[in-house]
Amino acid sequence: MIQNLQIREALNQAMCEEMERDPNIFIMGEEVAEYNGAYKVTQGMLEKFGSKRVIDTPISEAGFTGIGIGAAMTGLRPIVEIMTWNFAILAFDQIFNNAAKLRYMSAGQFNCPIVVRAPNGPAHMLGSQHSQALESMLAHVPGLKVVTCSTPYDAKGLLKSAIRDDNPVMFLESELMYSIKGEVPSEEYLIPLGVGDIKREGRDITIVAWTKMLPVALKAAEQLSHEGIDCEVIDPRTLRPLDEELIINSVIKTNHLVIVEDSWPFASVGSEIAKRVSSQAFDYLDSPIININGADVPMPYAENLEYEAIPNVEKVIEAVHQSLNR
Amino acid sequence: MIQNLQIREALNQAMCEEMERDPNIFIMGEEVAEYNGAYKVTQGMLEKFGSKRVIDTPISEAGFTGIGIGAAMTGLRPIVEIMTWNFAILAFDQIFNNAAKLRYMSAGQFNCPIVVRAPNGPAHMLGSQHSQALESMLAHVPGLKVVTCSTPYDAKGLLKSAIRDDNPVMFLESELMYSIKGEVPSEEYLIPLGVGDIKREGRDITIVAWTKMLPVALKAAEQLSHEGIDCEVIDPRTLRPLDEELIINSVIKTNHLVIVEDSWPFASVGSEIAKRVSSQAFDYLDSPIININGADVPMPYAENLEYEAIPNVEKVIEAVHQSLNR
Amino acid sequence: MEASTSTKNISSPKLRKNDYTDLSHQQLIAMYKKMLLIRRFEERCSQEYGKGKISGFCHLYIGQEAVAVGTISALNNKDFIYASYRDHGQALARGMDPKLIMAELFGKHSGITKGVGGSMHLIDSEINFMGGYGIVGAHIPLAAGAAFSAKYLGTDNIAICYFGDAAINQGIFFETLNMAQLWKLPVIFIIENNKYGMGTSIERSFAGNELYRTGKYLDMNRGSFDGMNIIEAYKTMKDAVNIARTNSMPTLLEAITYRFKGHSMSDPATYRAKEEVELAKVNDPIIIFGNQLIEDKIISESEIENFESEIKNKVIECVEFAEKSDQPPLDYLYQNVYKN
Amino acid sequence: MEASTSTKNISSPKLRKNDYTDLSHQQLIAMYKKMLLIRRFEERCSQEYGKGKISGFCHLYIGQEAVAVGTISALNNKDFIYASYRDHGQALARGMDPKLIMAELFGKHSGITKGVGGSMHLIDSEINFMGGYGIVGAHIPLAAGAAFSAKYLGTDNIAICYFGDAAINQGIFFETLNMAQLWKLPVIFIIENNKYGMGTSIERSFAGNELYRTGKYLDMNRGSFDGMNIIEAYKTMKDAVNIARTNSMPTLLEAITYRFKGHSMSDPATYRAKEEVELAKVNDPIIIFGNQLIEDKIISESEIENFESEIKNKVIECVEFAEKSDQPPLDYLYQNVYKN
Ligand SMILES: Cc1ncc(C[n+]2csc(CCOP(=O)(O)OP(=O)(O)O)c2C)c(N)n1
Ligand SMILES: Cc1ncc(C[n+]2csc(CCOP(=O)(O)OP(=O)(O)O)c2C)c(N)n1
Ligand SMILES: [Mg+2]
Ligand SMILES: [Mg+2]
Repeated sequence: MIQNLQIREALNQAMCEEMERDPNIFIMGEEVAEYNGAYKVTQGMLEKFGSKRVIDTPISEAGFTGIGIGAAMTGLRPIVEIMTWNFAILAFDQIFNNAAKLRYMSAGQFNCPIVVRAPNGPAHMLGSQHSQALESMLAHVPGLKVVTCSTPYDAKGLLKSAIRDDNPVMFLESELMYSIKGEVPSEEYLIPLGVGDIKREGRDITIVAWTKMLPVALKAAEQLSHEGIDCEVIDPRTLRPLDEELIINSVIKTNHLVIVEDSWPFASVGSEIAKRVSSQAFDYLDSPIININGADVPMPYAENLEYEAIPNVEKVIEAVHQSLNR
Repeated sequence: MIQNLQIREALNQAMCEEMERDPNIFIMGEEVAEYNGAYKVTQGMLEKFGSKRVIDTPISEAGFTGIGIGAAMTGLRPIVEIMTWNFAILAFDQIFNNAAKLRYMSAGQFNCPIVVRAPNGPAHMLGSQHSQALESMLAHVPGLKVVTCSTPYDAKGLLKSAIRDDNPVMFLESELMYSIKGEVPSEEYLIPLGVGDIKREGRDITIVAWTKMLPVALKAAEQLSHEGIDCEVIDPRTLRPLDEELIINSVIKTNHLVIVEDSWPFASVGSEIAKRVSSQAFDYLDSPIININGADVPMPYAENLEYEAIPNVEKVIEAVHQSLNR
Repeated sequence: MEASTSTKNISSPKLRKNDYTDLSHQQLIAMYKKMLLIRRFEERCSQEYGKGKISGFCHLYIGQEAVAVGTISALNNKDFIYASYRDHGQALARGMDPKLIMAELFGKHSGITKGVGGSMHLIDSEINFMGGYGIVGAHIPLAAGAAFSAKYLGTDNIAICYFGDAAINQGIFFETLNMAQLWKLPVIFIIENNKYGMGTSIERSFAGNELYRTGKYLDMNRGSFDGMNIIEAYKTMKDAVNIARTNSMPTLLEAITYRFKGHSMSDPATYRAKEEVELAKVNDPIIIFGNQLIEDKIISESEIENFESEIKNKVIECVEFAEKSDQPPLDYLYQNVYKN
Repeated sequence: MEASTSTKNISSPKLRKNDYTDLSHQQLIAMYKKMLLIRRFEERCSQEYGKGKISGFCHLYIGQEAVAVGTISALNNKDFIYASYRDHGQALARGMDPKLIMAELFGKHSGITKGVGGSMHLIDSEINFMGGYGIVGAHIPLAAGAAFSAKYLGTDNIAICYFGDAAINQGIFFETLNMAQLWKLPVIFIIENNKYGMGTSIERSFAGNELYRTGKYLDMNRGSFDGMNIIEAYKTMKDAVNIARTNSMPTLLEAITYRFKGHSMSDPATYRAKEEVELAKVNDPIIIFGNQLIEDKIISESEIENFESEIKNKVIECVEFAEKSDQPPLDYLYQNVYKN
């Protein structure tokens, strides 16, 4: 059977199913319990699982993330919701120095099966401190897995896998996508981490995009199809480990690559993809890879400036034209 | 006149000269005063400038970095020494969300003329939590400048410029290089931020490297010269803003590029350089860019593993051979 | 105020209602009008938000007016003020031009930060209003830094930092308290205890009792006051300002207050019982103060009505100004990332 | 111990010197030998460091032995122990195999973490020794997390966290204290107050007085003890363990102790007056305890001599084991980054 779910509902289902399956999974974070989640992703979970397993925390991101890590070392499987990734910077030391390194430092004696999940990237007019896309910093760190989701189907299947994974998984959502609807099977399924997805097949050019940039890329591809340009759109889904084979094979086929991300450009995931493709598909690229990014500025509040700062359909179309020299 | 100074002494001179010039400059950090610096970079400064301007702090990296930022908004020019960049992760929120954004968010009403300086990257057998090269995360953030230094001459000239800069400058040193000696003029000089340096001219291949990887690259270049391979070695010095012109022009000349960094590979400064060069010098590259990195693992303690995890002369030579197909 | 053992002569300000201390009638009236301006300004923000003219996060100050106006009235013009994202009240109390605030909220280039800052980051260097900040607790050390500057430079300015009850659960609060006390910084930390951090009551997030007592282990000057009583706010603050300016020592104050609206415009605030909110509204700081001023014949009811219409017009002007202003030019996107 | 108002019957352990409470002679002797093992082991580390056999940062526990041995003797085998980078003492007290520690310090594959962890990260899951951690203060929440697990899973295990005096200046200490108290976690925080964080005396970094009083505003169970007196350490810990295990409540303890050597092997410790160090050494915890046991006729001087040579041999064995062990194979570099 097929359900029509919002991403927020798909995430909620993923957590509820996993928590029903395994009593050692719990969730904690600011406003996840009595308030039902700042963005309602945890709606109804307190009622379903009780206050032992659905826990409101103080505004102590470093502290409660650390408590989650300690719990993950000692038999539990915490899901830590941070209100947005912007606030997780306060917990970066816990994430980078403890979660990411525990298994390695202990020579495999301890694992850290924790999921830290939060919305990432700019939403709408939230200003500089609340609009950061931080996946590049997270993906820089060995020991972490970094997962994004762009459809309800992916959201559910990936989050379930993330929860079952024995490694610390950083799970990136998007405020503005929580209400996006899509088909989700009622039957259980998992999407393996590290496997990307061809969201649209095409021959002429490869576009790589994730989270909010995926619908932008798909829309651009749709419009470009009317000009007879056939775009392949790849959603890597997991950023670390990256399904580089999928991307490289696509470029070997299309010979052109555009990467769209809403994060800052310098040393970004997009830089990494460009580095790998330009080196590993060196002989297959017919034109320079084009990276489209969020503007290299702190995010402004004003609506027009914010719009200008984020990649949009027009910019993707322009890049495709440039890449194909049309 | 020419002095023969260690990097630590050059840094010390830079700070002392600037503090003599401008009474609003002060330095704070753990053990900078009475202990004369964990790595003796601040040797003698307490005696020279007194406890008002050379200030020992509690182990509160987030707090005292924040205090520095507040002081920088209100007329002072703080130098904040963090014992190593590993510990600055605790202050990343202060650096990313306050220092980097103040000028932008205030529409230019406030500046943040702060220098945060610390040794960066692995030293010798310090293990996972003390051996991180974090320049890629710092350079990701607009609003920050990121500066490295590899010689006593550069160290002094760059630090003086960093202190005079009205923006937050993240200044990266290296424990293992503090004792490296070199020539430093007695006369005052400044090295502008954002300008790279050709540390060795050559025709056949470009090698980009900074901090501890610069001597490695130079040594490799020296050895390769005996085989008749003429390497150009570029030290970007400032990572953000990056002197991309210097690098691209070099690649246009040599048609080959190897990038050496001791940080992790994913979404690194090296990725960024590769992205830019592969796109902007697309028609000039005769072979794929090769990135050499620190191993993509938390740093192990054991001497042999640590050695294996860090780029060395042999690896650079091998990469050059591969790039030139010799 | 609980005295630190080293600081003498700080008495707890249990005021008679009509004890106006050193405040002249003119000052009292100005304070009343400021509170009223904040209230009406915020109500209008709520409307404009509803119309979609204001976007993003918008945190209203309704109910807490006495805290900002009372405490800021005890300051000098050059003192540094730091606030959280809930910063309209302090900005208005300090005298930031309401037109420029409204334009900012509308995302217009005539706004106080040219439209790039928005509601959470009101900043005005002219009046040393050092900004609203969005990361809970993260501006606390900045205020200590400003106090550090003041002391270093030998001025007699002090720094004030406003933050919510829930912010004391951020470690940086404690880190900063310690350094402020250790280095004897002239800074006043004001916890605006409105009982909730978003939907979480302080009892559910903090294991201690009176929040200001967190200063005790440091032997820091500290105290709490009725944040619905502007005179008490003013008097307590006067003492703290005196300690900061004269002795160069920090103080931790707790204002007991309440926010009458949701956490932000997007919060229906269903986590609070209607009765609780109604009960709190009995202590409406503006009504209390207005009644007191009338009772003490400092203003008349008709004067209050005049203020109402004066302020109403002022707020309408703000909206008109904001409406007719332009958005920032697109190339402003790249301005001010760096100073050259 | 200062009692929380809600926890009764916790008395301050002012002991007569020869009050051994429930400890049998056998246990007392074992405790003495553990302290001696730590001392001799650390002295040998110092030598091997001098020879270049041990590298990196190496923080010795000399002078603080009574804290680790006394407190850990009050624990069950399954309780979780977290330590800072200064972790040799706790590891040995808990019963980690000294051969495997020495091999680890030598960077050998036979080490307790195969040579990848080193001195600062001794970890042994077999004995729930959860690790030494290198970022000051950052392991404090991990211990609370382990306590959270114990409670969640309904075991009666508790968690212990050791850290230095200077670590209380990290905000995460306060964040964790609050949540531990709020959630009633069975965790014991032990501040090892050896008076210095590297070269900075606690007076120069912390504005408060007794460190354990930081727990007061939370009404947390708390106390301090003479960390040079192993019996006092044991007794105080017993009370705290009882509170944690029976009532599931946290306790904050402060051990007053001293490190006889520099902060790490690379610190000449010139910031302390010779007299200060000499004075502290008068309270050598091993000598004090040894004399007491002799006085009380629990051991004889000749037995102590036997222990000395037994332990000396043991330490030599450790070094021989470490010496003859191999470095990790090169491909081990890539092991254990992820669990598959
Ligand atoms: C570090 C951080 N975590 C979470 C948030 C989201 N958030 C914004 S305000 C708030 C509640 C703060 O409550 P309080 O400090 O009491 O201030 P009030 O809003 O009541 O004025 C939260 C959780 C944030 N902005 N920053
Ligand atoms: C966050 C952080 N800052 C700085 C350091 C460097 N450092 C290591 S130990 C230490 C002193 C800690 O003193 P204390 O907590 O009293 O413990 P002790 O060494 O006395 O046992 C410092 C500053 C660090 N490891 N982590
Ligand atoms: Mg509040
Ligand atoms: Mg200490």
